[in-house]
Amino acid sequence: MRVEVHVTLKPAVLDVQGKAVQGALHSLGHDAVTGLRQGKYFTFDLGSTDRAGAEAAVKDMCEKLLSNPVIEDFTYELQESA
Amino acid sequence: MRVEVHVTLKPAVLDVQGKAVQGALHSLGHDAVTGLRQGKYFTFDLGSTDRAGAEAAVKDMCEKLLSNPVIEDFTYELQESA
Amino acid sequence: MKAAVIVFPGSNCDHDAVHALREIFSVETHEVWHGDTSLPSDTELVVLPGGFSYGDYLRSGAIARFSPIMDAVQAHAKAGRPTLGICNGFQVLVESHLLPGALLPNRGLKFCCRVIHLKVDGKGSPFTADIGEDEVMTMPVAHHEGRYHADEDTLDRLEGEGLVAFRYCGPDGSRGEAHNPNGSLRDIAGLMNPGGNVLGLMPHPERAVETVLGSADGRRIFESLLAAGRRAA
Amino acid sequence: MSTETPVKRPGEPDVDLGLAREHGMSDEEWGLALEILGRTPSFTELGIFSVMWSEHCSYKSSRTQLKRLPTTGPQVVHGPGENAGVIDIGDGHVAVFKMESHNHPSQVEPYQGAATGVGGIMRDVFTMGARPIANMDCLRFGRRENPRTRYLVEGVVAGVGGYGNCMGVPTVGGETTFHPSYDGNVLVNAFCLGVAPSSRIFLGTAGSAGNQVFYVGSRTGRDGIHGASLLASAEFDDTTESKRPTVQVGDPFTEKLLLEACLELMEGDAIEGIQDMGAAGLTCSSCEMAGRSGAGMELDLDQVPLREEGMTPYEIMLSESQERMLLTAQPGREDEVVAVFEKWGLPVARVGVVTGDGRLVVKHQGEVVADLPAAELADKAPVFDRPREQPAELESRWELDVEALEQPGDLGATLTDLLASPNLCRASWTWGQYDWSVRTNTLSPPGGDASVIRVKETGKGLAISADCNPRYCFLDPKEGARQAVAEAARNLACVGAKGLAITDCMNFGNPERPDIAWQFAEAITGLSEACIALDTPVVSGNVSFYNETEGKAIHPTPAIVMVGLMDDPTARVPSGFREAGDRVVLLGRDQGELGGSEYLAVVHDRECGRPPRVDLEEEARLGDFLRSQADVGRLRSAHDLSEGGLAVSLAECALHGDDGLGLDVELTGDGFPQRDDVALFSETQARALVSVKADDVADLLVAAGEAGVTAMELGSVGGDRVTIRRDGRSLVDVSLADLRTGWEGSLPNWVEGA
Ligand SMILES: Nc1ncnc2c1ncn2[C@@H]1O[C@H](COP(=O)(O)OP(=O)(O)O)[C@@H](O)[C@H]1O
Ligand SMILES: [Mg+2]
Repeated sequence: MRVEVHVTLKPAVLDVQGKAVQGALHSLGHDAVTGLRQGKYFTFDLGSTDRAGAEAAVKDMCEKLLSNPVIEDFTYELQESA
Repeated sequence: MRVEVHVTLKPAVLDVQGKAVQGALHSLGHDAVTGLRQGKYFTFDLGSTDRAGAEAAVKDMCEKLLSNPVIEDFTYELQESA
Repeated sequence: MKAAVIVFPGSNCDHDAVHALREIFSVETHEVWHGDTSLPSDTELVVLPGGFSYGDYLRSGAIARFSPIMDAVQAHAKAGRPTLGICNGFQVLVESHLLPGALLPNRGLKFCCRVIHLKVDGKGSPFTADIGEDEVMTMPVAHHEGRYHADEDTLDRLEGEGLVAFRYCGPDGSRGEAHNPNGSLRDIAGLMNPGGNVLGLMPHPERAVETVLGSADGRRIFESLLAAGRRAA
Repeated sequence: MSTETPVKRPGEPDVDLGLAREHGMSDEEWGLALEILGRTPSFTELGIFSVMWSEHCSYKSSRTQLKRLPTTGPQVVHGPGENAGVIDIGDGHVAVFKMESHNHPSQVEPYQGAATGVGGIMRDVFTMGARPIANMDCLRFGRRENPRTRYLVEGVVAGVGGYGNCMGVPTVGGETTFHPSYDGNVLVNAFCLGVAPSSRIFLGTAGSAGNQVFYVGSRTGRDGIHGASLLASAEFDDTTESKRPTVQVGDPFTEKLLLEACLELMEGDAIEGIQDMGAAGLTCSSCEMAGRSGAGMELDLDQVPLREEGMTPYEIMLSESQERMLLTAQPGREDEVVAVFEKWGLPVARVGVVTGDGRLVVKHQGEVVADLPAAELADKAPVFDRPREQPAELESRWELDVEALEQPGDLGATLTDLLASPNLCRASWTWGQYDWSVRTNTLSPPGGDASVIRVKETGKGLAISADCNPRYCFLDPKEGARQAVAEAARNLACVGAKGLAITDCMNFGNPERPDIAWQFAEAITGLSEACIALDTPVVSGNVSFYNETEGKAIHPTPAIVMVGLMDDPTARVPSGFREAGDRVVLLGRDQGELGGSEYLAVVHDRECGRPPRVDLEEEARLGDFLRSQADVGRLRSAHDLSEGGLAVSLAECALHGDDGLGLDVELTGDGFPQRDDVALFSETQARALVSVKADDVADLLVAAGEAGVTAMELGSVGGDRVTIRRDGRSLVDVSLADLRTGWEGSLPNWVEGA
């Protein structure tokens, strides 16, 4: 099972990095960029092929470690490995 | 236009952070996790609706700022805003 | 000698570089705002100081590279004039492609502030000409992204051309993982360009210019440069 | 005076007693609010009342006690009441400093909680026109065995470093301690010290009518609405989770710009008054600025730079977004203000005007949403003299039968264990993540008795030390508070400095409980006594109540930082031994006090007895003597005795630095307690170890005699072992390397071990 996790700051939480990156893009002439947010992206393999079990495991990882539930949200996707 | 960019370390570059996260997942009991890599994830809006123009702009942003070609690869996706 | 210390938003060792140059070495030193587009006329040395330009957000040095003053810095460097990047300044040099490779988060994934030892290496440069091969220098490092990375071919080429300017070592000059604070490949602490006029290093020589601060070894780099300037004049 | 009744906005709830209670207001407070207004408050007004009268902002439970602290002296320029305390350090300069807690936010989100705590305290200092030159952090965590502790330690330390490092302000010292009473409630107390020319101190006053009010710094978002103020005003329970969305995120980069922009603008005279927006944000800063000057203020919230859409006036007034300031400028100076902040790329907006009617009037979309008397809001908060009672079990805690304790067979092993214990081990894992050398003023890296910072502007030095032993304070809050001040003064004396003043951070449980109120009052008494005796008035401070988890309070923790002056900071005395052959001399006399000691806790797992008694006169004598000997250049090293007593202190002198130097000493005669363990580990105060050249011993002993300080030559420096004998018998004989392994490895191995 191939797993992709996206962790993003909750919408109301100030994204200091995103703010700086957007500012830099503007000064490079890309003024049209708005609402930029920066998040984290994890990819990994999970041996198991039992989808339900894998999903429960990934959810647990996201809640406990990959995201900080106080300020972040997460989404994940599972794919059978090729 | 809604844009999503993924920036990941090139496979040859040691991902210390990814390694540490994977180690932590193992110690939480998720031993089946392998090959974990951590990357960056950006989302933003681009006013323009001209797809070719938008794509050129995003490519420029990725090459110049969002990624460092010495160590990182990037991918992007554009979506018409709803 | 006339020096310019570039002040980026978030630079925080600019004061220290200015203090060292002005007070310790009596060098006429100008603070140059990142938004300016030219250096003071006859600037001989440009210093890109340490700190957290643009908060070190995204990647250290990545945003500062696009500051308006950087065109002038590039021109200065490419004209063969001394350009010194310390810590964040090294990161800016690397992001600007004035030096090859990249600086990644430390091996320990933590900010690391400690006193380290280093030795010169390489083919010699105005910054290192007067420093003996066996001299072990002591000075602080203070950074989160100091792990030098380049692919193997580049590393071989850098070593082959003698462009590794400084390496981490132990108090006795020996090399080993314990002496390398950040996991830098091949213990690289500092790097120069083929002309030897552009130097980037992670340790802070400007914080080691008075014995009362624990070490005055950083003076060796500045003194070497000043002597080279006098020789050239 | 004409006042307007705000209209109810669409979507706002009805304001009544029930809603006031939900805002944490008591029935009396609600009554008082009605009386002050002569009508029912609007929703925004209710929000303003509730935060202004929260414990955090109003100090309603502590004010009467705090008044008892000594706060004046010739050295004091501004005592408590301003953003930070200000003392004269000569040569036309002042030191500006304060300590503040960020406990609850750090418990909820350790990185951001600690980071924003550090950010907040630095703003307090540069608001006054001072450039921050040093930070300290006093950290207290629960037991290492607690599964959450490691996460908290990593997050808090990274957060402290993350913010201070980015600001380019060195973090030069602090405390890292562990105790079960902090298991559900960490303490993060952040200290900042700044320096300014005496002629250029800025106060948080609005000035006179007609002045323009500016908002500068980060945009306002929905961060921390009811965050610091309410979090810090109620204890933790299972609903803590639901308070989570209020976490503020720090942006040290923006604060660095704010620092530089403020200092640049302060070089001119455009600014009339300035106040940072900390807890309770715009509300607190505007009320206080208007209140202090006796003027009023009118704010137009439509001008406030916002980060999010659709924010209500209630949210804008209560937001605790970080890195913001409110300042006033004389009319006609607007352009100067705007130019400087624009240069630094910061939002700047004129958001109002100072009025003469004493009212805080807040407008939004053309309507008045709040119209309140500013001074009353700031000062008329209800004040409680909470009922106090000595805890019934206190005297039983004092019981300690030393004779019944089993003495360890191998005292060398005991010393090794103690040095590797959580509260005595080396904290270099912590400060290794802090940039302690930036600004090139740190004359001694962290790890010594006191940190010495050079002041480039004057050539003099400032020495600072943070201290508090919560175990002593639990067993006797008054004596514990006296001890904190005494130890800080002693630490300063060891480097050769004289304390000038202190700042405090009073961390306690729920003050509505009589035993906690008693602890608080006792601690205030202890601080007062010690500060008077040692001539170190309290110039700033902070109170953090409700540090409880499920009804269990933390140990009383009156943390203090003392700031002292050194004429020649380059002559500072190090705490570690310097050279083999130097002689070791013990100053002070052991009274055989094991109560509340680290030895008792670590080796015998007991927390009982009377804590060591503090003789303030003796402390003063010892301090004077240490300084006199430092002044004549006789001291090669000096280190005080504190937790762990003589043996631990000896070992620390030997281990200090990366190489270290062993020692060989002998305890002889009847100057030591009978039992060997007591002689080694008693924590009697007013003691220090110095090393001097062999030739200087005689002079030192004579001088000590003249000064009325007990002094005894113990042995010599050298070798690679720590050897302590007693009347010919060997008590301890351990290799430095073995001691170092535990002392240095303890913290990192625990944090980073799997
Ligand atoms: N969190 C911390 N940050 C910086 N320095 C620290 C921290 N914790 C401890 N230290 C440093 O470690 C040394 C020992 O601390 P401590 O045992 O509390 O000292 P003392 O007993 O002399 O008051 C001091 O120099 C102190 O400043
Ligand atoms: Mg001490």
